[in-house]
Amino acid sequence: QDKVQFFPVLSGRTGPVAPNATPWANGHNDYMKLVNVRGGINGVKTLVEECETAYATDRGVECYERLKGKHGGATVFQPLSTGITFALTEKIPTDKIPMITSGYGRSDSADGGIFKWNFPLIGHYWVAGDTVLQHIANKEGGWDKLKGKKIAVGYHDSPFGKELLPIMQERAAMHGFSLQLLPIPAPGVEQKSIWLQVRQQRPDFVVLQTWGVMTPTAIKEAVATGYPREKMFGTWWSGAEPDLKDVGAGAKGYSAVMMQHGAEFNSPVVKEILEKVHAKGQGTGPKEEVGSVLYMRGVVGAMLAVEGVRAAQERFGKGKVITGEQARWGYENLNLTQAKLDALGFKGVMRPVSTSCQDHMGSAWARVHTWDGSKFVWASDWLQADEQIIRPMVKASADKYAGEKKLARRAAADCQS
Amino acid sequence: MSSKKIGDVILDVSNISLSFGGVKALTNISFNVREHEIRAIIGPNGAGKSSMLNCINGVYQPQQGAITFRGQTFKHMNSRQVAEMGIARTFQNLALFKGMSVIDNIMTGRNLRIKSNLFSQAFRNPFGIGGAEKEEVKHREFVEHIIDFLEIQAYRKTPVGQLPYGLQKRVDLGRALAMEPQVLLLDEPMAGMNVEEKQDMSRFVLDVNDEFGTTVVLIEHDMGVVMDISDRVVVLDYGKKIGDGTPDEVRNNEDVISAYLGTSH
Amino acid sequence: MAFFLETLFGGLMAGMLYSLVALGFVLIFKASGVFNFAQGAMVLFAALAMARFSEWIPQWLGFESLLLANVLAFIVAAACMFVVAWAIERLVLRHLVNQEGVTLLMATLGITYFLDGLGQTIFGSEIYQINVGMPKEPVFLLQNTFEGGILISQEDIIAALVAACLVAVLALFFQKTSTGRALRAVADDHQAAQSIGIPLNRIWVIVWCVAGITALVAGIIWGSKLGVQFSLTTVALRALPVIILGGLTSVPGAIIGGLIIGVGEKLSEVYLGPLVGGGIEIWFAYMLALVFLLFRPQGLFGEKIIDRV
Amino acid sequence: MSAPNIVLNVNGIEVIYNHVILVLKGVSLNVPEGKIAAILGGNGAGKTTTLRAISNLLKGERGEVTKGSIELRGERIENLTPADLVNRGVVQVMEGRHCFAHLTIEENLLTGSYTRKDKGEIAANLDKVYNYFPRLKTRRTSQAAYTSGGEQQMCAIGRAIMANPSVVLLDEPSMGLAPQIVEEVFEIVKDLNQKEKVTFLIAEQNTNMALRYADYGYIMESGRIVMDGAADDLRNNEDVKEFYLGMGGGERKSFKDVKSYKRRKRWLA
Amino acid sequence: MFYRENGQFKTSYSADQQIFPIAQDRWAILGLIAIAAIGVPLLADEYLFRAIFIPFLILALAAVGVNILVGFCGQISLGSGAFMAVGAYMAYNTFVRIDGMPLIVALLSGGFFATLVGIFFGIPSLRVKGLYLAVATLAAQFFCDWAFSRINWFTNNSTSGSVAVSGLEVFGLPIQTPVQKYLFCLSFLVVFALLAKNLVRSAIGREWMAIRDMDVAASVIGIRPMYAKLSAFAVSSFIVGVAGGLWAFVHLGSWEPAAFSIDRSFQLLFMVIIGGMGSIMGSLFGAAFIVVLPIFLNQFMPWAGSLVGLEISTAAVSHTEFMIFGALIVWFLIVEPHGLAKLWSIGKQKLRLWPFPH
Ligand SMILES: Nc1ncnc2c1ncn2[C@@H]1O[C@H](COP(=O)(O)OP(=O)(O)OP(=O)(O)O)[C@@H](O)[C@H]1O
Ligand SMILES: Nc1ncnc2c1ncn2[C@@H]1O[C@H](COP(=O)(O)OP(=O)(O)OP(=O)(O)O)[C@@H](O)[C@H]1O
Ligand SMILES: [Mg+2]
Ligand SMILES: [Mg+2]
Repeated sequence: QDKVQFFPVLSGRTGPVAPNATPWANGHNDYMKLVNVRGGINGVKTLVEECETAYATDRGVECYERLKGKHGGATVFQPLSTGITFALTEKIPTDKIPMITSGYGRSDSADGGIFKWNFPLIGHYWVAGDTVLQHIANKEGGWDKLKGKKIAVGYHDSPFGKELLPIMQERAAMHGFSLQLLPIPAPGVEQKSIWLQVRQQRPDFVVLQTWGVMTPTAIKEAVATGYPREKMFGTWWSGAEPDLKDVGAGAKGYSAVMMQHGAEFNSPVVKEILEKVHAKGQGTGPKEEVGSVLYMRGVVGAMLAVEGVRAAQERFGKGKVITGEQARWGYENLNLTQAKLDALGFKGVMRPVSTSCQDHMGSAWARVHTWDGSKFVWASDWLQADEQIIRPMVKASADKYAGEKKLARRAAADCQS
Repeated sequence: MSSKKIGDVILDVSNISLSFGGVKALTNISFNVREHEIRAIIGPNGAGKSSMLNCINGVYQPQQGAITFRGQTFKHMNSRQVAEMGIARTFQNLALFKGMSVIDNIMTGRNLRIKSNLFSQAFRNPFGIGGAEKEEVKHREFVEHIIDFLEIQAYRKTPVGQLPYGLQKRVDLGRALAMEPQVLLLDEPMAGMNVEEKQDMSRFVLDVNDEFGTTVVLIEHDMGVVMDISDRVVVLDYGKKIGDGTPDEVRNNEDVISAYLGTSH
Repeated sequence: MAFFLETLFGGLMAGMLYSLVALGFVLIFKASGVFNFAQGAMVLFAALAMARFSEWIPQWLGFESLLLANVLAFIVAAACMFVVAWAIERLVLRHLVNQEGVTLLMATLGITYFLDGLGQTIFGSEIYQINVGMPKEPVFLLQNTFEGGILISQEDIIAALVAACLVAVLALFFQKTSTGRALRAVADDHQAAQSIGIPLNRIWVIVWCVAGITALVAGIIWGSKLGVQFSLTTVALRALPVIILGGLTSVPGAIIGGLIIGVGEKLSEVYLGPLVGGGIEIWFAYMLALVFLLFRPQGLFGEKIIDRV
Repeated sequence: MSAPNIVLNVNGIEVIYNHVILVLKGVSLNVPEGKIAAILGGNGAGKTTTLRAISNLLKGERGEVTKGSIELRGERIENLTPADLVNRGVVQVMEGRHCFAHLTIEENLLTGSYTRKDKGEIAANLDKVYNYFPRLKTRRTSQAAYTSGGEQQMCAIGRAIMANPSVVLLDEPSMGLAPQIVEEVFEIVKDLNQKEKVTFLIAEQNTNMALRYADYGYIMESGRIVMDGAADDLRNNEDVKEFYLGMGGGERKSFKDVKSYKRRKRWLA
Repeated sequence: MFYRENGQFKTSYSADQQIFPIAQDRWAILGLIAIAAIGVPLLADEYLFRAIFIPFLILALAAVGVNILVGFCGQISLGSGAFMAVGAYMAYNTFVRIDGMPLIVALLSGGFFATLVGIFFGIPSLRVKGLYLAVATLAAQFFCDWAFSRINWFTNNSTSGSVAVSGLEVFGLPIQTPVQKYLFCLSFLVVFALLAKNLVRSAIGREWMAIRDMDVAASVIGIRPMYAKLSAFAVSSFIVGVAGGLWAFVHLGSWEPAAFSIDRSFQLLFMVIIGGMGSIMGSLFGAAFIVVLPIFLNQFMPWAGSLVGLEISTAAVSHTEFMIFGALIVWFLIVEPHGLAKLWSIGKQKLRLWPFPH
């Protein structure tokens, strides 16, 4: 009997976000297969089992309950839904299972002092918001050029969308630009009135925090109302191939900030997956999708999940199956240097990640890419979210949460466990 | 027989007119009903008989005229007031509560008399706390009397929708009786029955009238029944009153014969 | 002023698109007394079929012409809708003759699930494209009168025209043919209709077919606007206030209702929305319909609800 | 008298509603071509159920024929749809009117001719119905739901005539009709029967009328046929007289004087 | 043979009016409650509790509420999700804004506010009927969806619009473990189902049913449509509101308006129709069907697939689950349009006749 490390997958292959959530799950699973081809995590094989949530919170909770005890216990959950993240945040401390929410979930959970089990590794919404504004400022020639400008924010009317707003408001106050908030009710197939408002107010820029069909619809409506795509910027959930493919040339000029990686068709890890997994007929999804933006996000998610386990093995025993509780330590003590990342095949895809007891994010880099009518091209250099601004926001929000829940900050001793 | 005392006018209908769009269902109808009598309304189909009951009942609001009940005059009343004053009725096209059992249907007739509120009903219990249970039992007893009286014991718990037509008519009557009305309006209670059943039904009507002194207003097409059991008859035709009097008077009224009875009677 | 006109126009166009979906509801309700919640699923199914076949057929047959692909795909998709209608009659409605409205409503919800599952199984759940050559770029009217002109989407205008034609044809069908009369009879009383020899089965296949074609047209227009994906089913929810406002049984009501709702929700969102934080259009549409209903419980053009004792 | 053709032959049918309620317990009857047969019996005897079984309208009531056979001119018809039956000339007038509430009286009548094509014939037929029921003509443009009970009954009968049937199943045609209309209805029945050779099977409570016009009668009680015979014979049967004609001892009893006790029916012994 | 009321003579109307007049039924139901309260906690595992039993109990409670409105009073409502939401958010506000607020009081106050909102949105029912009303109640659904995500007061100014509660306890006992939660919900369900049953078999219940079956006739015998309809809305939304509070507090712990979306309204309506309109028992059947079936299908299919050596992808499972679920709904309706409760009573009736039918 092989030793296996169980990675549950809460997938969203049906329902309103299926086009976007499917590549993520495919990437995640393909990378897990690749890890096994490479010999597992120090010999421990990875095992995935999916449970379909259709992006619905209650189904997500059921899936969590279903999977958490299976195959020797779940290592880590990645719910790929902010709603589910909120619900699971209440449950994981009792179950002692960590949760990775790369690029989504609760921004304040970057504060490991309060959120012991949450890991928004390598980015959360505030990083996305901050970097997209940086990019706009850079293009305009500095933050001072934004003064008096108007930025419209079209956002998914749910915790997912709203989580972006604090950073926008913070920056708006700092730099003297104004915000026009445009909540878009899910699933967002009818946005005419939103875009009429855009047309009326003529904001200088539009930032989209949308997900699923909401994104292409927004871009199409922009086309229909003649809003220039060059002035539209998405966050990293609103700028992948499924969002733009269907709009095609109409979306030319639309940009989105990327959580480090973008579409990485030429990266070593993608080549390795194609060669060692897909070529063997083991691929999860279609070949063409390998390397696309959301696929890569799945790959990166899986890599982080695996590397945490590897780190935990360093402490709890190499080649052993790690419990969720032990894995948590691994995620809290990640130290992925550039060399390590390059060795894993992420050269040019990612920058170093290093977490700590206080910092559960570990890296805040981003880049911006632009749609040229048929594919994405990089449009910016590496950007880093301004820790000076974000860290206090995270702390304040986490403290508020702790206050409501009557939680105490973790003691220094707890960080050693 | 005939020992019963007919009292004063209890219900007086004066100059009622009712029309629907262009259709004049009733024009200037007046008649009265005396306490304790059986008053029949007859007339060809579409004459406006049912509409007349609907006006008395507050289901329709006549455009003109007034209705006096026990000395109080109303331009029009709402159904609730009518029910509270003690006027009950049955319907031509069955209007039972199809999904409910016979007992429940008849129990609804008692609803006006039930005093316990929503909370005591919610917390009703066999231990007699709150009084809802006791009240329920009290009314249930009354209803059982009606059921016995109408001889439908065997169907107590059957959903009325499954009963044959004739029995449904009885339940309809039972529901009206449960209100202990002073005036009972019956809209073709014997339609769709054979002679035997009509005899039963006539007996019920007569018994109610005799024993409880209930005043009855009856619409019926069976002339045998009407002539036998009613004290006075109003005849309507095309919304107009064409005759009013004792059965014998009506039977010999030329207008009535040509409009309704035909020569064979 | 220009903006007001633009919003008004946008509302009218959006309303026309709602009407197209509403029409499917009305048809089936009018003709069989079934409140067909599956209309949304039928729109999705039809659109998926259209999108996929227009992609597959050229591959199978090896030709390039977009026009030919679309025509063939339309035919095949229409055939699919016919099969769906036939199956629904055979497997569902036939066994539910003379049942209450809620039961039938529930059955259509069952059908919704089935179609959603089936459609995605056969055709996949990604975003697909329908390209029938609708112009995407806007045009600007009255540019000399207003600065910037009034923006109008050409796509919407075409959609509105199609909707209008469809309605005209259907209205004629209901009013002028004896089949139309039979359809209305079935809606009133299944059993009585059967007793005088109206073949329920055939009638139902016919209406569901017509509703299926309407769904296909709606699916093509919405699909070419939005892309074809699961969320398309939710346009049905936008069409519901339209039908109760217009009246469940009225074909022209679906249009007028659509226009009122379209204009109402856009104006409210644009002018009232910002005051209260936005996102009010959906409930505003429902509230608007509700207010109308308080004055006319059967909707603006619906048949009077009859209850008599 | 030569034995006439049997159009309808019902053979020992059992009907169960809702899988549990057994209503007909082996009913057999037959209706000869060109005659009028009547089913008589009290409330709940199963008359309506028998007619529904013949016209195949049981399904909608969640009932089914579990035993026996029904034949129309020798052809088994249990599995035909009601529409097929109408095409073969069998039309039922349902108990309790069932007019199409939202359609006008005239539209109601016209739907009756759904199975027919010839416009001229239909128009002629419509005239015929209006002739039979002048009252309908005056109300032709009102929605059926807003007409009086009797008017609806006329409409239902007229609607059936519009299908130009050869066999009509009439369920309680006299219910709710004024006496002279009842008479007229039965005259119409006789008229159609004699002039157009339409066969009738009538379920009726109004025994008196029914036996006056019918050729043959079946008496039903609790789901069984308890007696049958030529109409004249039945009319002279003592029990029938007492229970169905209300004429105990030869004299019509006044409804006022009926006794509260009842004699046992002989056939229930 | 054994399931008979033979020999059980009722000597009083009170005895005849019991909820379960047949002795065997009474014992069966007591046994069932005993198993639910004692047996299940001993046997079931955590997954069953969290993923099946607790949601089942809460949704069954909500379905009881919806059934009062839809099944008993005949007012089809698609706004039940909204009333659940009101219950949840108002219970939350009472709970977090007032210090030391006991949990049960908070939940009941959620129910109370749901009642107010229910009555408000019930007012159109005085004019509007049937399907028109059904669609009109969606106004409540969408309005509440909007209000709870747009108006910050309801979420105690949480930036994300998502709220959470923790540290639940009743009379000093914590409601933490699955078993505790389960028993907590179970007692709510038993109590409310009993109260609801009492209502529907009393005068007010008859008023509701009368209005449902024939409103003109009802008003002629003196039932006020306004009182009957609004009281049905009130009672129904109270129960639904309490269920909403439980769903949020006990089942989810943290929630956003999407937890009470229109899908929830539909789901509740499903339960009522599939279970049996106008039957309290039916609500429980319906809830069991709707909660358990999809989960069962979802797990059964991969297992069945693996038996025949087929690996079924998650998406395919999910789509097939939709199809089977839809087909089963239709199939049940065809077999018995009046729902599982009716099927159950026919079963009992057959059992009563057994072994001598007819
Ligand atoms: N849909 C049904 N479901 C259950 N039982 C039914 C149904 N329809 C009729 N029955 C039962 O079948 C029996 C016969 O009913 P049927 O209507 O055939 O009688 P009938 O002779 O026509 O009576 P009536 O003269 O009152 O019309 C009755 O006892 C009735 O309760
Ligand atoms: N709500 C209504 N709307 C329109 N017309 C109506 C309405 N109610 C009754 N009528 C018309 O008024 C006239 C009288 O009807 P009504 O029902 O009172 O007759 P009736 O005397 O009871 O006849 P029957 O003996 O056939 O029951 C009829 O022509 C009917 O069509
Ligand atoms: Mg009448
Ligand atoms: Mg009958």
